[in-house]
Amino acid sequence: MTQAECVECGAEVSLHDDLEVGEIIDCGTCGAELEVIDVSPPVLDRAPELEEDWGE
Amino acid sequence: MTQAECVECGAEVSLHDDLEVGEIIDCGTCGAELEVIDVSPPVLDRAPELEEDWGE
Amino acid sequence: MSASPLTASVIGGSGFAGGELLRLLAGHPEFEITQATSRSYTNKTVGSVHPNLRSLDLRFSDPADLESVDVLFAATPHGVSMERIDAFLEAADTVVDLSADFRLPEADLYDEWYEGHDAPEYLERAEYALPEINRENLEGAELIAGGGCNATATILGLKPLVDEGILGPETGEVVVDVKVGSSEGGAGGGAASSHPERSGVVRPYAPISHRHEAEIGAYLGLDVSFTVHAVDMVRGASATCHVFPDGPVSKGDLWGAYRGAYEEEPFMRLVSGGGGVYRYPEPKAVAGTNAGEVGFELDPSNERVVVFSAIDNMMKGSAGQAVHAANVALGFEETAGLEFQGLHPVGSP
Amino acid sequence: MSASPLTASVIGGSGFAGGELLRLLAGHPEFEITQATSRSYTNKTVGSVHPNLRSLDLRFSDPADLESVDVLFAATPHGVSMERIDAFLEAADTVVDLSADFRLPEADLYDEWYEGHDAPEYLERAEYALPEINRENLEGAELIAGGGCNATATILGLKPLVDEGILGPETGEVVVDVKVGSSEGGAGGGAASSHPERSGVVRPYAPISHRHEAEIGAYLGLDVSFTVHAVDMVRGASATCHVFPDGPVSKGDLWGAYRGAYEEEPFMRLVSGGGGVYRYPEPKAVAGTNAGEVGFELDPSNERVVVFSAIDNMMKGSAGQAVHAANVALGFEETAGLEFQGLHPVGSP
Amino acid sequence: MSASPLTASVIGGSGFAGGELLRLLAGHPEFEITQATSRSYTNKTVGSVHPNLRSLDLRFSDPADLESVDVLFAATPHGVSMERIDAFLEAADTVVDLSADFRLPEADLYDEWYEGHDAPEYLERAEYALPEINRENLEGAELIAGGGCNATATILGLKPLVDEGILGPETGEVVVDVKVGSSEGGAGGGAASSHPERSGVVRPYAPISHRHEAEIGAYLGLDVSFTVHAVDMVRGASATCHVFPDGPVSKGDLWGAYRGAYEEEPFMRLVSGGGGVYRYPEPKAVAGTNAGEVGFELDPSNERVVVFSAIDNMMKGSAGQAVHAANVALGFEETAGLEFQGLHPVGSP
Amino acid sequence: MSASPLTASVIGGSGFAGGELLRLLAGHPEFEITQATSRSYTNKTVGSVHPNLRSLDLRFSDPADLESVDVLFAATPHGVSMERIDAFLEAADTVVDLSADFRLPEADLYDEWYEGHDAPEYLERAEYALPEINRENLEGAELIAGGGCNATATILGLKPLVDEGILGPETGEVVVDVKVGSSEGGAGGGAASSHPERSGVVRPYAPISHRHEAEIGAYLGLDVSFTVHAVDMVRGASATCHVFPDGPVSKGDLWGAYRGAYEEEPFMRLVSGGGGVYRYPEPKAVAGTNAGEVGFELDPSNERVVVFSAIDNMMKGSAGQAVHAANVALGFEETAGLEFQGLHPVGSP
Ligand SMILES: NC(=O)c1ccc[n+]([C@@H]2O[C@H](COP(=O)([O-])OP(=O)(O)OC[C@H]3O[C@@H](n4cnc5c(N)ncnc54)[C@H](OP(=O)(O)O)[C@@H]3O)[C@@H](O)[C@H]2O)c1
Ligand SMILES: NC(=O)c1ccc[n+]([C@@H]2O[C@H](COP(=O)([O-])OP(=O)(O)OC[C@H]3O[C@@H](n4cnc5c(N)ncnc54)[C@H](OP(=O)(O)O)[C@@H]3O)[C@@H](O)[C@H]2O)c1
Ligand SMILES: NC(=O)c1ccc[n+]([C@@H]2O[C@H](COP(=O)([O-])OP(=O)(O)OC[C@H]3O[C@@H](n4cnc5c(N)ncnc54)[C@H](OP(=O)(O)O)[C@@H]3O)[C@@H](O)[C@H]2O)c1
Ligand SMILES: NC(=O)c1ccc[n+]([C@@H]2O[C@H](COP(=O)([O-])OP(=O)(O)OC[C@H]3O[C@@H](n4cnc5c(N)ncnc54)[C@H](OP(=O)(O)O)[C@@H]3O)[C@@H](O)[C@H]2O)c1
Ligand SMILES: [Zn+2]
Ligand SMILES: [Zn+2]
Repeated sequence: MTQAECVECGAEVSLHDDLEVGEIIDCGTCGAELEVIDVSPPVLDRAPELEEDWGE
Repeated sequence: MTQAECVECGAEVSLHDDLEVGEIIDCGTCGAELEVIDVSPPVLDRAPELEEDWGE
Repeated sequence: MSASPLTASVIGGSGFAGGELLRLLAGHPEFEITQATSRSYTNKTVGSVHPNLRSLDLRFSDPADLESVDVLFAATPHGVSMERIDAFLEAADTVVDLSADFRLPEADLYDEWYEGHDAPEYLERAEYALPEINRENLEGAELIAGGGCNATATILGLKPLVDEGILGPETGEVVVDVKVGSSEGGAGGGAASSHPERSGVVRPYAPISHRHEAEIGAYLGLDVSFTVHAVDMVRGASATCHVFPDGPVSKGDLWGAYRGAYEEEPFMRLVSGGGGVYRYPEPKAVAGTNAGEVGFELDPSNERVVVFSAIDNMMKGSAGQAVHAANVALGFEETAGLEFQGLHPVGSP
Repeated sequence: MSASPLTASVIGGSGFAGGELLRLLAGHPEFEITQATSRSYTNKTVGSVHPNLRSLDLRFSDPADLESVDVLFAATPHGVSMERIDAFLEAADTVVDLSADFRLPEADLYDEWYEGHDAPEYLERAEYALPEINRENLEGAELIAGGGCNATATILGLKPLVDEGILGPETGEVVVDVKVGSSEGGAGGGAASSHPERSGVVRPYAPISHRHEAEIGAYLGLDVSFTVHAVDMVRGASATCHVFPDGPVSKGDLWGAYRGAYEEEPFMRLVSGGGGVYRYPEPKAVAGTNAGEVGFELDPSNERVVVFSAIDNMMKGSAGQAVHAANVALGFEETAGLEFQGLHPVGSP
Repeated sequence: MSASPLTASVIGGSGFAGGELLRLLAGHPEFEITQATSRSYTNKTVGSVHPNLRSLDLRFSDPADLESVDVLFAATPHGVSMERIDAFLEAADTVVDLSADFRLPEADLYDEWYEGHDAPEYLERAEYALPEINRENLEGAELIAGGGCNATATILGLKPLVDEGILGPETGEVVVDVKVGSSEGGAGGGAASSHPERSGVVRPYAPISHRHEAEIGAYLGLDVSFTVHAVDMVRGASATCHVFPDGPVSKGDLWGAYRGAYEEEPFMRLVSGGGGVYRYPEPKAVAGTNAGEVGFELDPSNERVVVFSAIDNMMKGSAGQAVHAANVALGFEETAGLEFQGLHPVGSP
Repeated sequence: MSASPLTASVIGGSGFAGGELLRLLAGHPEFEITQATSRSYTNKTVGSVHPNLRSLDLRFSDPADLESVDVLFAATPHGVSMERIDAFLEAADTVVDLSADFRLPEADLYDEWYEGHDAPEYLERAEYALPEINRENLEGAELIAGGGCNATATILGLKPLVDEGILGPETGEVVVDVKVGSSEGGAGGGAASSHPERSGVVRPYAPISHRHEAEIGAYLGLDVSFTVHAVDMVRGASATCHVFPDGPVSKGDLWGAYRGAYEEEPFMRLVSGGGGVYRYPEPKAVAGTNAGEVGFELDPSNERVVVFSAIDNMMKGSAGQAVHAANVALGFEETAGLEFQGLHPVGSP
């Protein structure tokens, strides 16, 4: 299992094997939603904010 | 405004003018969902139960 | 509104039922409040106890000093009114008592279910306050006895079946399973009604032998199997009655019974099936109002009728019922002062 | 009551604010309801959605077919009214919009805080609905824009300090910590507002950048540090404002400011200290009513003023405010249709 | 702990019952979690859905890709397991299914109460998960079917009476009045389970014909009159059973029946009378635990036995029962992973 | 587990914090309970007060008769321990006091914030119980002083900022707005904590001058603007801290500060943003556990840092913290007896 650094909080994020570009995973430390920008080596970026109406 | 009898509870249900066959309205007394079977004269029948999962 | 409103007093005005009476009377076109009593809060403003009544310009006075009024409402614990009934009737032309003191028609029943009665001679002068079952006798009544809240919910649910002969003393078991809110216990609750202990409960608080069985017996002629649970709401009483009629009964029979009984009643609503979220009676749909919701379902598997009934115990179950009865007794519009329709959405009132 | 009531319609009548409007208009002496719209419940009874309105003899109609009325109330999500404003103003002499669409005075602010504006030409014709800060301009207004509920609570709490010069744009940080109930999210909540997930929360739901900051900025002239928490109630918004005045301020100054501002206001109550259980503003004391409670405390240790403000978001925070504004605009009694005093005891309304 | 723990997977790991299974398995000395599936949250951390499991280093995977494990727990909606049962049994030595798919002993019953069955050949291989009534058959079982939560509460309450012959198919009506929390509906609730609509309810949600009647019939041999109410809690199921025995029964008989049945049971508690606040079974006393509380009262007036039974639907009513059954099936300590004692005070868990 | 567990007693075992201690100690591998005291329930079973502990075979004894134990936990009201501290230290090698009696480092502070101190000579021997800020001094400590729950929430939220120099005594106002559950008031609440009055509240209960300010001042070196609200939950304390750093600060700085402080801490969780329902700390996500959740957001508009912190007041805020400190003091595994992960879904615990 490879690792990448979370762009939000800096923690290590473990990545599964069949990672694909565009996939969204969450950081286990800060919960940030991260988009897979590249796979070899893996690069993560903050996923575009879901303009989810979160209860207001 | 015309009236019809609710098949569930027997109360009078007032019907709007542009009533159409197949429309579903609810009885104001018992709340039953009623299907418009005919329009002149208006005939109502119990609407097929929505198998709505109502919270279980 | 009449030219000059009647004067009214509330004995036990610092309690829950008393506060509700004050709210209703303050908004009632035919009444003006003369006196609200409390021993613990004498001279304090009514608003210091009941925050919704902050704009009411009234202070509590001592219940020992009764003023002369047209109507006296007593919302004191069981036992107080039977002791002071002479003084009450001297101070007022009409007395409406919300306690159990004059609810039961015979002294024997007080011996059986309570600790006897101090003034049994008044029992036959008293009229049961529920207009849906006693309207004709309320007109002109001088002593009115408010029903118990659980009894009220049960009686409203079952009366139409009794009247139609679907249910009677010979019918077999009637199970009444009640769920009530914490205001039923009054303002002076103990440890069991502290917030940490009382929150989130489904707690059997009267598994058997609840005193309201006496009232139900007296006014429906039925012995019911009665169990009350405390649940996490402040206002509300909900009775689920499981009835097993002797002979076959159809949904049409049931609708006939309930529509016949309640179609003309200003406060009764039939709620039974239909779509949406609110398909059967439930307390939060009537919270703050004097409405009673009744509905039913017919269980084809075992010929059971399940009747649901929901009221706000502070309203239809006590203060609202009292004002409704007073309206009938005094010839006012029945809904006077009781027009509030309730809220949607609403949480756990 | 006037000889002939005005006709009114409610667009978005199946929503939470729309349902509250229907309740208020049905009990209002000067209005009769002509139309309530819903796309999802067209032809269904209003009572099938709002169980408290079961006795209202009215069915939802399609919002595409607007009837001509005296007053149109729109309680639709942000964006709908700005698209249909021409049609609304054609159908009615007076339009009261509860959404954010006409709340902000300038189009720029919509670019900054929302996704721009479709009909900016109406912005200067619109009047902010809160009579406590805009009464004079409401008289005769044709387009009225209801305030946001959190903004309303905050503005009511801070306005007296601003007016007295105790607080101003130069003052330094003002922290506004808000707690709100679940009805604020409207009838169409998602996963976060399901009962299992939403029960019992103290959940930061808008830690920063809440859009109501724009309104507060526009009407108080202040940038506030604004954070909103969801708590376990259905109705209610409570704002705690922490203010650090530049110079020394006394309790006397504060009482002067608040009494001066609100003593004559029919819906405002000052609640600050005193004895008993209810010593400061709290939402359940105003639930179901159009009242706003405001109170304060002065922290001697650091010259902080803590201001508390509590409203029912469905009433003073939306539908009640709208009716109040309409009363002012049309020259009715300000409290017409808004007399309900609230309940005590009451749980979590 | 054994030298090497067994591997386990949870199908439907993002649901309420699945999350509870993950919590229990993560703390279980004999298991390690290999896989948790979800279609909607594939690749997300388990903690992003279940905040109590943030420290679990596990991501959801697709239920289409089953890994080989010792024990597979399925917590999917009714219908999923009966379709995938072959794949499940291929992937795992032991399958514990929490849905209704294998609960009923005969295919006929699925025709009557559900929409038939896809894999009826497995019905007789399946063992009902409740150790209190089926312990001996669970040992070594390969397919285990978790009971329904309302059925579990009812069966635990009535079984001792049936075993002692106090209650039987000939006895006459048994009324079972159930009160349940909102987690019973699972994570995907609709409008009726939104916080504003679901808060504060006492709502009849299954007045008649609830499917759990089938299970009760199958395992107790009784037709019961069954009505379920939604109340304002998230976890918990409480059944009040009103029983009318044919002949006279004493409190001694009842204590004998209940003590005989449950004295040795590790998770059953008799709670009946006594002093203090908690005198009868109630859900909040067992919240978060695998305990079942049972108690009773004898109504002298009409020879009624009232039986109260309370469980946490997420535990004894689903995930806890499943783990308990797995413990029995695999020869582990019965209480392994299920030691949590619950909380006091606790609100509305 | 050690060969022979240590003996422990709980003084004030019938209270809320005492009951929680009993629960934790009963499940702790290194302790066995010798004594639990109560004056009001002497000789009653522990389970008669704490229904979750019905299976504990223990009765309350009189606090006047202290038995000799290894560790004595005192969970009595403020003032009791300072009077009996000699007796406590004579009866036990280690004393863990949960009250405020030994929390503050200097006698002066007791004069300022309380009514002075009876045994000031012990103040410098006492160690503050929060391992996250005082771990090194706890090892081998003989007198441990549990922190206040609101102070604990605040200190956990702000400590990392202080340690990194982002926040200090010169920084300017820090507003701490706290929301707490009803168990904070202990088992003996009065009228304000009755269920009808306390349900559904957002009630300012300590607008200013809360005593926990003294603790925060002592351990963070900061004067904070502190306001506490009662909300409708039983367990939980949530602090929202509004901080205005002097210089610019980035999200990276903040993550650095918080990860640095808490990444290795067994009970601390960073929860900040992300998707799903639970994006920031909230009490129900930690209910029943010793976890502390901390998170933050940076307000770009005014350089405000908002810090959220959530604990269970009965656990991390009192009994859990005490056991954690004892584990550190005695060299046990830090998480021993504190492994419970909490529940999802869960209502209002
Ligand atoms: N709560 C309900 O749902 C409900 C429903 C139906 C009927 N009721 C009946 O209504 C009555 C009041 O109930 P509640 O719930 O309002 O109780 P509550 O909140 O305890 O109020 C009792 C009131 O009576 C006063 N009081 C007590 N003892 C008195 C005495 N010896 N002489 C004069 N005043 C006395 C109390 O004030 P001071 O102590 O300050 O004088 C208080 O104002 C009861 O009889 C009850 O059965 C209540
Ligand atoms: N809730 C509050 O506390 C509060 C406070 C202040 C202001 N407000 C404002 O009041 C407005 C309504 O809020 P709410 O909470 O009542 O929301 P809601 O419960 O979601 O109701 C929205 C209503 O608008 C209707 N609707 C939605 N889209 C529509 C469209 N495109 N055209 C016509 N009708 C449409 C909906 O019915 P159909 O989908 O069936 O047509 C429904 O009746 C919002 O603008 C909100 O910001 C609410
Ligand atoms: N809740 C209770 O109190 C309780 C009590 C006793 C028994 N049960 C039983 O336990 C089961 C789960 O109940 P719940 O309350 O946990 O429901 P839930 O919260 O709705 O969870 C259902 C789970 O199944 C997954 N799922 C749904 N359809 C699926 C499919 N076709 N294939 C694979 N996975 C699927 C869902 O995740 P994705 O959609 O992301 O895949 C989710 O993880 C039900 O059978 C229920 O009857 C529940
Ligand atoms: N609740 C919280 O969230 C929390 C958080 C942090 C710290 N604390 C601290 O923990 C302590 C206990 O709080 P609590 O909430 O558990 O209070 P509580 O529920 O009122 O319990 C107090 C306990 O002390 C006993 N007690 C009272 N006076 C006593 C005396 N003079 N001598 C011996 N025992 C006495 C009581 O039992 P009897 O009266 O039967 O003897 C009871 O067992 C307090 O100091 C509190 O500040 C509590
Ligand atoms: Zn991260
Ligand atoms: Zn009908």
